[in-house]
Amino acid sequence: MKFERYGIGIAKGLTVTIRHLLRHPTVNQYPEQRLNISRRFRGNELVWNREKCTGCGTCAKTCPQGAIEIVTSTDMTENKYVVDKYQVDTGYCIQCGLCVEACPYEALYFSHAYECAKYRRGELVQGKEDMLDRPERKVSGYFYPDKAKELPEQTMLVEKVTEKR
Amino acid sequence: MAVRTEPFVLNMGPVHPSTHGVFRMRATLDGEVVIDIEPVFGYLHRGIEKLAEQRTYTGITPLTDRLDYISSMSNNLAYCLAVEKLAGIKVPERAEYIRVIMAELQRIAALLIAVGAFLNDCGAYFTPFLYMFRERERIVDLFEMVSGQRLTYNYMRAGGVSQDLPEEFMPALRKFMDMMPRFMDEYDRLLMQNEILIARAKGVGILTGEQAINCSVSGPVLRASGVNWDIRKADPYSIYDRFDFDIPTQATGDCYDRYRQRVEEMRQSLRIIRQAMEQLPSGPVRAELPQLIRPPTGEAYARIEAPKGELGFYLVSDNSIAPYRCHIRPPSLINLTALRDMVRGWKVADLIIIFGSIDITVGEIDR
Amino acid sequence: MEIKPAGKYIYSDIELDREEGQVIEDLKANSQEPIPDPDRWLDEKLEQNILLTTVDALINWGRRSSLWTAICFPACCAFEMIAANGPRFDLARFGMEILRASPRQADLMITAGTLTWKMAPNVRRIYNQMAEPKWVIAMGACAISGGIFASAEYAVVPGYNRIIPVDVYVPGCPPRPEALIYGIQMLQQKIARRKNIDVRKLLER
Amino acid sequence: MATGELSIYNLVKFQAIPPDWPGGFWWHWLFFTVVVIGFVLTMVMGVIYIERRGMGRMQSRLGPNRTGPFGLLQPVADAIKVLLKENIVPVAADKIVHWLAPVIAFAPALMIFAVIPFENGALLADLNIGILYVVAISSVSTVGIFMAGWGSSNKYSLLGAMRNVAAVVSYEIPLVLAIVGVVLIAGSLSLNQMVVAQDIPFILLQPLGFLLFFTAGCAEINRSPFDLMEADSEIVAGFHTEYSGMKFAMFYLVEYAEAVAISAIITTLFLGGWRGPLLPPWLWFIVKVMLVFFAMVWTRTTLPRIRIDQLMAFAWKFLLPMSLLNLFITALQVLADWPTQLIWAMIIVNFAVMAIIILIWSRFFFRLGWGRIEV
Amino acid sequence: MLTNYGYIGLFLIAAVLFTLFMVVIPIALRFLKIVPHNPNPIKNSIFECGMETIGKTWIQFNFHYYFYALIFLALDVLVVFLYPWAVNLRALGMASFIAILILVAIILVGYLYAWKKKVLEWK
Amino acid sequence: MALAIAFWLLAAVAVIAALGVVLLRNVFRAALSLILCFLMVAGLYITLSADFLAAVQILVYVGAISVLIILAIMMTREVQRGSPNSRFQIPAAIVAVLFLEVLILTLINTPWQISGTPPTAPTTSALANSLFGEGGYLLPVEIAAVLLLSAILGAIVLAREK
Amino acid sequence: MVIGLQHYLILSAVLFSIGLYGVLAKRNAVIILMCVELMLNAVNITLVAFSRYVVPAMLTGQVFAIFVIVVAAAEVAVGLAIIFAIYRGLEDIDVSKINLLKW
Ligand code: SF4
Ligand code: SF4
Ligand code: SF4
Repeated sequence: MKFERYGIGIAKGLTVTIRHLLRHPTVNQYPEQRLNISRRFRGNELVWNREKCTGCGTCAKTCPQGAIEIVTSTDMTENKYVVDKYQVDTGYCIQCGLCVEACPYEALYFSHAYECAKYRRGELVQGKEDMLDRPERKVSGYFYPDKAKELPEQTMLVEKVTEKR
Repeated sequence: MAVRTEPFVLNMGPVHPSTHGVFRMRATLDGEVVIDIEPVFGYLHRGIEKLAEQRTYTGITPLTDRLDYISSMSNNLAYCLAVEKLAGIKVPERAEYIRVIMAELQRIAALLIAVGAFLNDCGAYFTPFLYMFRERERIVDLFEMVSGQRLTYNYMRAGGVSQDLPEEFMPALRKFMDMMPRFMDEYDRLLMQNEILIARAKGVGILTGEQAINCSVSGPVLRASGVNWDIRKADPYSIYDRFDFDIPTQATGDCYDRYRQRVEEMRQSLRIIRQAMEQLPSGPVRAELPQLIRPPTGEAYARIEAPKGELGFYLVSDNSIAPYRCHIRPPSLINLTALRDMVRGWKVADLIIIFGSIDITVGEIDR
Repeated sequence: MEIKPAGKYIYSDIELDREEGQVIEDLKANSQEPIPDPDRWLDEKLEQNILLTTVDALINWGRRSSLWTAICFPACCAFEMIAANGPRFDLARFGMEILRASPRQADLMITAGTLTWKMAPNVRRIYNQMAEPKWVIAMGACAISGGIFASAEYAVVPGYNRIIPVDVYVPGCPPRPEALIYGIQMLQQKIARRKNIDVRKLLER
Repeated sequence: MATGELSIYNLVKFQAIPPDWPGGFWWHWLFFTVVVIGFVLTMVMGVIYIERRGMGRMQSRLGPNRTGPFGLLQPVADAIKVLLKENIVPVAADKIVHWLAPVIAFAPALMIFAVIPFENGALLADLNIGILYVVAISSVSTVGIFMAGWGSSNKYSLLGAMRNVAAVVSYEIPLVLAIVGVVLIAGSLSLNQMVVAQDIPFILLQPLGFLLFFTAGCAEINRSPFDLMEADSEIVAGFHTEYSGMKFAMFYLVEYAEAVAISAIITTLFLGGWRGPLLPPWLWFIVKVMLVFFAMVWTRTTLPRIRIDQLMAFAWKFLLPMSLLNLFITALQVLADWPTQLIWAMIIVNFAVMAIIILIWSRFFFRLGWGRIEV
Repeated sequence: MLTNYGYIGLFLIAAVLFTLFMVVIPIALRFLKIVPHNPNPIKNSIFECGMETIGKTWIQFNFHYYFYALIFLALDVLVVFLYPWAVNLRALGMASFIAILILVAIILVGYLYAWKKKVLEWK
Repeated sequence: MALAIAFWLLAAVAVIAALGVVLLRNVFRAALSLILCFLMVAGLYITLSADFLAAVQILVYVGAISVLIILAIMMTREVQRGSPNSRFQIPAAIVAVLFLEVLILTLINTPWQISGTPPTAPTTSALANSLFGEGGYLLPVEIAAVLLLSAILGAIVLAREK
Repeated sequence: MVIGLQHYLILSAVLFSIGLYGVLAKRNAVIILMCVELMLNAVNITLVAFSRYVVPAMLTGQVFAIFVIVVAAAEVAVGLAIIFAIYRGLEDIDVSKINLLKW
């Protein structure tokens, strides 16, 4: 191949990079600035509503992983199942969302949290108490459109028009 | 060459910065020249085909996400098409359009990565890669909005998609469509005519059309060699016959052509998305199906034009809730068969860029 | 130029492969139990004199502000790892943009992806070849427990902690880049509490 | 001068110490040794900071900004960390060579700064073979780097080291010939004299020479697009794959110290060194060095890497003939004794000549991009 | 003149000592237990992308560098003549210019021969 | 005094390095030792007020010749212990020592005419004058170039594959 | 102690003898080449020393030394070429095995 373009291509490339130097970078400085994540975000934990859950076990059956462990016993007085143990191993769950979609009683949600790193493997296993639907835990709108409406709108990178020429 | 020197064996990989994951090449070099190369894979064999036999038809979708993990949507689509063919499911109109939009967006995202990684292998110190990653990030934002995940979307289901688009989606997509062509121009300005890149990539690693067909190569690699073969046109699936788009091809089939081919394909994808956006009807997005699908006994093969080439799913059903056998035809693996012919006689540096221009994902090769 | 057929120079493949298989089998047999998490420091109290604490603080500041990452990106999580490095989240802000291809110069291994038994000896080898002090972050379900592939026991290692000690677990499949950065910050907190100079041990000698 | 009486005291008296510096031989030496070493270390840190921040911004990121104000302390943190890393010497390595390599690579890089003037006359030693000394001493660095590649007993290292030797062998000549052009105009080899002679920066009189020097300099110190010897995507970390801890840091330091050295030499030879209005001279010097270095960062961010055979071809078939042509054209101009009033005409002529030569040469003689060998 | 070389010589010693010092600090700190030092056989083996090295590492190398080095040597010697000439060109005048022209031309014959015989092409 | 110190230092290191060249078994280390010796000789030139020559010494010997030699070392099969002695080791040593003795005796017994004038200060331009100036060594310079040319041609012919 | 001409000459003699020993006693052709370089260097020292002490004003010795350097360069180039030629035939550079000229 002949070397006959005399560096015009190189010069063009150089202008692109130097222009980026003057543009505003697209960085989101995470610990201080946080993105509003998707309303349907499949968070790294599950939230479980004790009142609504009937202990039917559909979630555990649908889970392709078998990450949900549920043990129920029958309560004769009120004629319903009592959930004795409800445990999800978040280190094993893959956030596929199938359990949430499958729960017939709308008792299972994704949480809206992602800061779930732990120092110990054991701490990743969520017991019944950890999963409860407490008011301070934000619930994701995955598969629950009405819940999604309450959440803030997602920050999109396309909104950030920094590409002025 | 004056003196015959000893060839020596060098391991490239499994942990090497430019083998795109855990791929290993046992290369025999003579000085800088590659005499022979033996790809060794299996470092990411995760038994996806085997696992699929133990799962329900719905439960397999997350597995397909992790096949070619930079184009999850396409994998989902191919798999869902196979299941629908097997079970004879009719997909609602709106879902078809959503699928096409998603698949084409995913193609752009995956090709951006492919081109960026290729340029990175050429040694352009991360810059093009990061620019393209930025644009991919915009697409990922859109995916996140509809599916709630950034990489493993698990969005399509047999008989439609899991949820309808949120109402913020269309404006955002429109903005993206306005922006994207300008970025593509910018990338072209950045490196497309760069002398060094041309010197590096032009004429390197030529794969002739005949060779490509013999190796059963598909996708951009095939089309860069001048063969006009695209499943979207040749064997239209979903609703691709309704759109008006071209199949770009290149002449020589060297690394530079493969790079250009990918850029052209991104532009065509944009065209398709624009048409799909205009035609998008309203209505349901998911066919009424039982919780657990039980297709009748039989077999089905569905293939799509994934960003890397022909992606096919072959399913055998024994009328239970899990497939009897699931086989995947991964484009990366088949495209890789041409590698040895392409690299012999080139330098180590060329080995890297030829390998990069084929654009593989190890998750798909080893499955 | 004439080059003799390649077969002459390549060492017998079958032999090599058989050897590799043996190594893998040995490793598999020896690592059925997870390595306990290095978490003793969580309960330890810091009791040292002021001067040394300052020195410690300085050293720990240096170490935690420049964590260079070793390359170990087997599978899908790698893309979130790259996204964290990329223009939107930019790990470079923490001085971490330098990916070191050679483990000798790296401090941190972010294990982004599935580990198969075939890969396990290599990962252990690379971990071993990293210069101390070194840390490991297990990123994603696969790295923690084998994740979605855990039931393919014949191929997939159920978690990196069978092979190498893990300092921080970041769940998710894949974790968001923010989640990874959160994990990195947890690691930084851990480093900040490290004791570097043990006076008592020095005096004993 | 009779031989025997040459004691150090006589030495001091024999030739006056540069007039600006009172004190004696030892004071001068001590002062400048400290200044040079301090200058190199701080410049390297500053330059690393510039590179990481500048590159970050060009890639639409931010770059380090957490450690200290604006991330200014990032290099310090790196230094502390790397100092306290474990030191690994592979068993198979040639231990003595492995240990000595960083020393032999770094000392010459430091030595270059001994003759670079920071201000008029403010330099450690104003040698009258100054630039030749720089060229000579910098070739010793290659030996250090080759030792590193060899001593590690690693295939990647050896490949990297061989590539380094190849690059140095090819680019040394164009580099040296490009300097000759400046020497012709300045009529001296002393760097201080050269700066004094630059009433207008030589970049205007020697545009082609500047281009050649910049390219060849980049290649010689393995900056992108010629950074083949530590090409991450090809041969892992090149010649320092096996190095860890402080010894690795030394190579890191060498890389940047050499980059600073080349920038400083370019500043001195082509950009008028410490000369400039308003600001104090040493500040001008630093500013110019930073600017030249920034140009290197800029090209590094943008350009892909070239292949080894193209690297060689570029040096031998493009740069070398160019530099010879440049040399003879300059010599003719010097011989013709161009009048000083018409200097602007000479500038125009030189730029035109450069454009024409590059055009013609790249049009008719120079090709890149062969490569395949039939196997 | 010798004063300057005195500076240079002493500076050389200082530079070497300084570098040695830098390299030796970690060893000193190792005894304070700040710098860790736990060698083991795997750590001290050679890194090759996580695999064990195949074959020996000090390989005999392809030999194409020789021709480049050869021409390099010749031109380096040429430079030896060029420098004094360049410094003194104004005094030496046209005659020396022609002399140098001939000198370069002679060496260039070798260079062109090498080019012609394609030894400057990396095969 | 300073010159004396410098001389003894340089001379001692040079001799040790030279001994290293012949005694070390590892060829690569021998080559490094040779480079050290070259550097010391350059230092010696400076003590003799030949600064230009010192730079040339480093440029040509360290920069070019040693690179060539290092390349040649790649030819050696066993670099680690690739420098064995031949059968003539002892005769060679005897010859060398005898030769040295004779030389030293001659040197000491010859009355050298030492001139008292100080050395020329900037050697570069003086050298230029004597090389290219009136009545200089112009012809030898051209002949040297021809010698180099023939060396290049010969080497290419010899080393190139037919 | 005064350093004079004789010091340099003796040093040069020592270096020369070491080179001589190497040339005679070594079997590796590359090492022999290196020793020849050593000898040439020793000669150069002599030349420069004479130039400095005997005719300081004229620099003839230094000019001569430059020519010696040129010769040395040519010698290395051709020497190595010969070594490679031999290597191509014998696949070794041990001079004791080079007995092609002996019948
Ligand atoms: S999200 Fe998926 S893997 Fe996790 S518990 Fe639910 S069904 Fe199981
Ligand atoms: S499916 Fe819903 S109701 Fe049934 S056990 Fe699970 S969480 Fe409870
Ligand atoms: S955790 Fe999920 S995303 Fe990460 S490697 Fe495993 S399957 Fe892929």
